Amino acid sequence: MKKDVLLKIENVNSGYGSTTVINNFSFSLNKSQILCITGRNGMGKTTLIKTIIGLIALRSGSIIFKNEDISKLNSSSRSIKGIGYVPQGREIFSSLTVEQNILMPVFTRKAFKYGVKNKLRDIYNLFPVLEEKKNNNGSSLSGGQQQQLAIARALIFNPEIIILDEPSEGIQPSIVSFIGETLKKLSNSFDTAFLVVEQNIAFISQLKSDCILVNKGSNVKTLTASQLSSVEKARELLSLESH
Amino acid sequence: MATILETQSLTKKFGGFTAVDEVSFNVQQGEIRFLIGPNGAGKSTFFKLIIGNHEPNSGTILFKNLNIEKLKMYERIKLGMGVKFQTPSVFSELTVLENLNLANNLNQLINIENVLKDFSLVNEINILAGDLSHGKKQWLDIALATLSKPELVFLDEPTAGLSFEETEKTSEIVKKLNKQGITFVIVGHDMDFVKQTASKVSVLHLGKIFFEGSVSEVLSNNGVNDIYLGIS
Amino acid sequence: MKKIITLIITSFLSIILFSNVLFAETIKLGILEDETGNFAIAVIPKIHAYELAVKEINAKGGVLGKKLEIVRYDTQSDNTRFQEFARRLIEKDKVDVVFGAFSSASREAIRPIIDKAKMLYFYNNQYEGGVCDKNVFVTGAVPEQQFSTLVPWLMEKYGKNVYTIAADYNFGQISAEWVRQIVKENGGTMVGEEFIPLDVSQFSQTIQKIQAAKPDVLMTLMVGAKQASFYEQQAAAGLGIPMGTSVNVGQAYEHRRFAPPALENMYVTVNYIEEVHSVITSGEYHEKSKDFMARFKAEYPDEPYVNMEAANAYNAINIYALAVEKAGTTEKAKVIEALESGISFDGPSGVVSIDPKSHHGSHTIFLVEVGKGHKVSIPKVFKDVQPYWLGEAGCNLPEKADYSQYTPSKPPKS
Amino acid sequence: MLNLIKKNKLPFISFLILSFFPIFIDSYYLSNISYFMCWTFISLGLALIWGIGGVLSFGQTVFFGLAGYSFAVISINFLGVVGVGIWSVFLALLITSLFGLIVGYFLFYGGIYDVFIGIVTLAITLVLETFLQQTAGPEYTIGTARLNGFNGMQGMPTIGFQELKYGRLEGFTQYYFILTLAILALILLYKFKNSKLGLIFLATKEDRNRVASLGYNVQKVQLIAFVISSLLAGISGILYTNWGGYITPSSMGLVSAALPVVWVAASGKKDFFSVFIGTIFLVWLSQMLAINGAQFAIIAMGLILVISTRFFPDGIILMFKNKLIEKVKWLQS
Amino acid sequence: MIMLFNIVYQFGDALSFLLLSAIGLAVIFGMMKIINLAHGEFITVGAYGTVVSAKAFNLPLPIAMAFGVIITIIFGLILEKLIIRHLYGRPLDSVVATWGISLIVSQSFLVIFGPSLEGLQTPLGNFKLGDYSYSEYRIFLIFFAFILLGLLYILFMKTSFGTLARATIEKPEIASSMGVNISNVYSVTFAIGAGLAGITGALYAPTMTVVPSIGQAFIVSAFITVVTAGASPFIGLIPAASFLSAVQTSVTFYYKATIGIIALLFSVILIIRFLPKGFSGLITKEK
Repeated sequence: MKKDVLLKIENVNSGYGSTTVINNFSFSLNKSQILCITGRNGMGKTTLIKTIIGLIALRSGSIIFKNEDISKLNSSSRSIKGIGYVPQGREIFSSLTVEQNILMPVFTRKAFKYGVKNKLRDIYNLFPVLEEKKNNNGSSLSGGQQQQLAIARALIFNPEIIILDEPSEGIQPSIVSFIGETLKKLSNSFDTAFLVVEQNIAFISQLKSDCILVNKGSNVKTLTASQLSSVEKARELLSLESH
Repeated sequence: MATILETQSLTKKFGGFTAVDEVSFNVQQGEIRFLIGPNGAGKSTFFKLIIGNHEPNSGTILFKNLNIEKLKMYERIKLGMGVKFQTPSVFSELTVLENLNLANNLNQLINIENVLKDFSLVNEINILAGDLSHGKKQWLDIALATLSKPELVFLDEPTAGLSFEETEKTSEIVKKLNKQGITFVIVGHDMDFVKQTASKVSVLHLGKIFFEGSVSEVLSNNGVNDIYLGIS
Repeated sequence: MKKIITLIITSFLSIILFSNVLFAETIKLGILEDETGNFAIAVIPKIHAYELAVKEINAKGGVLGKKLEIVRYDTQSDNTRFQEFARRLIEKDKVDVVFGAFSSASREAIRPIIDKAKMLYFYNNQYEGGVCDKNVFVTGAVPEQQFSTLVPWLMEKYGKNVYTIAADYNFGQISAEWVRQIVKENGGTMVGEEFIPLDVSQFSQTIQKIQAAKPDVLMTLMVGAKQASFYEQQAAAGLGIPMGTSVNVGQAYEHRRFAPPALENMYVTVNYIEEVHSVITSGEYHEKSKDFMARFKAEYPDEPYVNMEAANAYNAINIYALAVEKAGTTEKAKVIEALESGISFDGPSGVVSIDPKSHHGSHTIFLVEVGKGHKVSIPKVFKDVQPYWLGEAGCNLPEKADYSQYTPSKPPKS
Repeated sequence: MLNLIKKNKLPFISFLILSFFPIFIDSYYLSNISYFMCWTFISLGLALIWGIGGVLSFGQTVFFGLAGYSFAVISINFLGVVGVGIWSVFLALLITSLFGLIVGYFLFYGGIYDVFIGIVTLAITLVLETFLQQTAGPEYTIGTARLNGFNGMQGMPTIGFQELKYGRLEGFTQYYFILTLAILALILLYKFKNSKLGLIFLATKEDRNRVASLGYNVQKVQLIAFVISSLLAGISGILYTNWGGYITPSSMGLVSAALPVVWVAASGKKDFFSVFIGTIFLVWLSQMLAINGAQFAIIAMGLILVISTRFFPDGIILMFKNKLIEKVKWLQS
Repeated sequence: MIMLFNIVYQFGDALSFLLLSAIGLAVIFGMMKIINLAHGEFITVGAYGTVVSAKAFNLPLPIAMAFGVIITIIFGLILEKLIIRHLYGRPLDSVVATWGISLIVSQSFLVIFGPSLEGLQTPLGNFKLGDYSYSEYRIFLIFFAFILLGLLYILFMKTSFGTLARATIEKPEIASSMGVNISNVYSVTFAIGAGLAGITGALYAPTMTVVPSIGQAFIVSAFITVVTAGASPFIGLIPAASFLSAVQTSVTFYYKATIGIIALLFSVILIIRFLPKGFSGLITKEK
């Protein structure tokens, strides 16, 4: 283990009602690292993410973020600690303008009021289309623009980690690859770590990151970036043929 | 082969914005036609115009040589169409079986077991559809659209959120149903799925048909690359 | 937590279920009054008056040697409750007589049940008049008693142009009809008439309509708490036209509850209000009212106001007791016969006699003026005012049983 | 039939008990329970469109009132004509369902949904209430029947065969008639729910558009259910009018309009049997509280409603029913 | 000229009544989707708070009004914590609970304060134009209604709190995962709604008969105004209330008040039919 571990998940169990979805799941994520999580549907990827950000209660195990056990905190407190979230399906606030969507997380953080203008400038430089439409309603954006907005909304408060759930879903290929490049750039230049749940192999191999394969709520194997360098090879390694 | 669906100068405006701009489009019987294009190109609007969710501002829609643009959605469906919308919209408070029974809109004798087998839903027959995994919801949704063996089926993003294995399986299902006589028009972004499945691809851009051709023609077209695929 | 709550609810219900107690043989008086809901304000003194009368009669040994016993239900100002409880009184409690109801609608709600069961019923409220029913006796005042005294007096004092605003339902419409007729008989002119739904509580438009018509006298036949808001609003707008009414002051004592000048310059005819003994400083009415008030306040010291319906309720119980005494039985037909023989009771505001033909009572009518600072004066007293109209119009209950309600435009003879 | 009983032991037993009730109770309780049962039909109708189809109508009382008034007007006009008490019921129900058809057509084919349906039906019932309140004058006479404004109508004949000894809907006859009608209504409602039409209607609650995309005329299905529910509300209105010999505009007021919604929601809107029992229970409860609770009756009623929604979101009667079936093995099918 | 002023005065008076009836409900029902049948009782709390404190402590009216509003806010906060917060996302269940609350509140007031309170005098005076006289307080109410609505628009559409509130109500889970303390946002938003209803109660208390059922005078007007205002109540309220009061006052002027009310209800039905998104939909032209 490296010294600068940012997020550490240990033996996590969680689920809905009487069914357990996540079984003794463990992994860790370092500063400015990009880590993918993949696997078939219904295997618990989204449940895992929601457990980490606090939308689903943890049954046992621990979630350590910046050397602090955050598993007892509610989701808003975890967010304040520095966890950003880009939900599946973007979940843009349709009644807010684009700029209000971006700034919304800042309004709950007193400490971030200063310097927010510069941060906003950075974000607009990163995603120029958002500046163009900053006074439009969130609902008026196309899918690809909404995905950029969802990332911008997570970036605004300088979180140490951003968790993305299926960022390529329903997005045209050119924007998917643009988003991939943006994530890499951010992890390099801003030291932001990314945890990406993804099923799009091309996108995974573009990110050049390690990847955890999930099956039935458990961590099956971890593949390194080099193993996933080509799409064909990745496909082979990530397939869960007949168990 | 006969033309099953044809639109002539189909136009839809929202306020000052023209979402679908004089699109003339036709599909032959037996095709698996893909409709791709950038986000906001008008694919979903176009698709909703054909099935009757939106009313066009002008233009005509011919299905089996019948003018259908004045018909309500359910009337068009009864003529022999099937639909799956973008987000999986199965009836979450009904069981899988009840969902399938509901989809049997002509009260035909249908071998439900075969359908369940085709869509890998055999073990979930009495489960509430809301409790299915995302992938199984997608399949159930396609099953609903195709159950009563319509001649033409529209699928909007049938593989969104599916793993590549599930995508392959979906492709097999579509091809199997196609062999049984169902013509497909599929909207989607998943180029893997397109490559595995399509017999012909139409690219929509800014409300117009930008390019039409086979998969390889589309992939090698520079214009399509610029506006959509982004492979440099 | 859920278990505890379930337990509480269950035990609560079982207490309710088994709390009915049996009583020894008495004369049972069923009372249906709105202890809660919209009409509670005017009805609570009425309930106390029933209780006072019963207590006094029982203290004197009861009637025919039997004690009077009240069986009372809270009808919650809800017509369906009246129906439910009228049946309960008749079929389960097997009462000898029913008293009660405030609004005309609630009286009409129970009349079919009363008539079907041939129950004896006393309605003790001022109302729009016209009930000609073999089983029903009315001790409240009716329009001919209140308007034939009030309207001519007002017209003489202030002028002949009259404007009426009235609640848009039976009471208001029929009362307005009476006003119209009396104004015409006395050579006046109706310069306007407006009917207002019971739900209306805002009156700016009404006030301006009145100002446009420039009346000398404004008749305000407004009913309920929402419509009573008119008075504050007309005062705030500075309307300043003398007003006359048959309902306010005497029922819900608005002159006490509203800050002046809301009701200044208001004239009402009532058959009783508690000020009778303090405003009239000597004589018969002073003495009787003072005595009644003293007994009432001894029993209910917190009563905010003893209104005319309290006096009517008090009279009703006493009239019934006299009739039973006279008939020598509580058998309904005999009691009705006794009542039709002309029973009189000397009550808080003088003698009330039952008119055999119409089953309504005669009254002393006090013309009340609400002056500056809501100071009450009584410029005129009308003695022994008869409920003449129904009898003249053709209602003759001892001769011909009837079960209807009539209006001036639809009298019994037509 | 046997199968039906086997599958529904609890309702069957309840109805068995209800049908033997008259042996044990006196005429007052008989008429009082009949009265409680009068209200169950409007609740069942609301449970049909709201519990199954997700359509919350806040103005079912308009059908209640319309049926009551139609029955009163028709039967008074033809007093003395043979069988008036019976065929005027059918005419009144015909008028009510025609009105239900018009309102339903306006709602569903006009594209009105969700809370807007509630407001539109509430507005319609308040219009009728406001109009009827001011019809005291002689000009508001239909044939020989005076509408009589706020004070309400009376003088209609008792439903039934006037000549026969037990031919009129009062006492025993009334009790058994209403009970039979309720059982019939419940069976038909369950039949509807389990039919294809019922399945379609149930599905419209979740996603109308998807149902239409499966080739069904959603509006037509909703309209059919709405007309059935207006008819049921009408049955309540006529039974109530007959019970008290009286109908008044206030049965269409805001308070009256809210009551069925409260009964249905507090009982458990998804289950017809719970709604049937719950309506009887809640009407009885509020009467008992009024008799014994004095000033605190209304407060207690309010508390019960608040607590039941807070702790038993699916309805208190449905919760009890499920608990009972869970505990008593024998009741399970 | 006087006639014109009369028309404006009558119309403005009806308009301000609709606006002030609806203003608290616009937040609680329009935004938060709680079908609050106890809205009238919130107004009652404001009215009683005002009158009781004015009489008991001999407070000047504006201070008593502020007191009434504060009491309503506290009342709203307690209610939110105990009951309402369990009803978010269950709008139809809120019907039963709020109905229960309304029964409890109005009956408790009857038990505690008796059937009626001694009234307050309407503040300010009156002035005359020709044959007509006008209450100055009524004119104040018209202006106040507009100012209050403007402030509310700014609060919910322009401030950071408003952004958080709208975001939380639209997608509570997502807002929470962005760091919003949604339980506080809900409480505060609900309390604002309650407080606004309290303001209505406080403002109308000196002009009406203060009885436990005083709130019932507002409830129907409140619901029809908010519903016809549409999805963005703060944008739609003024046009909705203007249209409805124009219909009501003109019909009442030419016919009578009963027909005015019937016309009002009919126009609500027609607005819902032909403007399914309400008046705010007409303005924002949403797709």
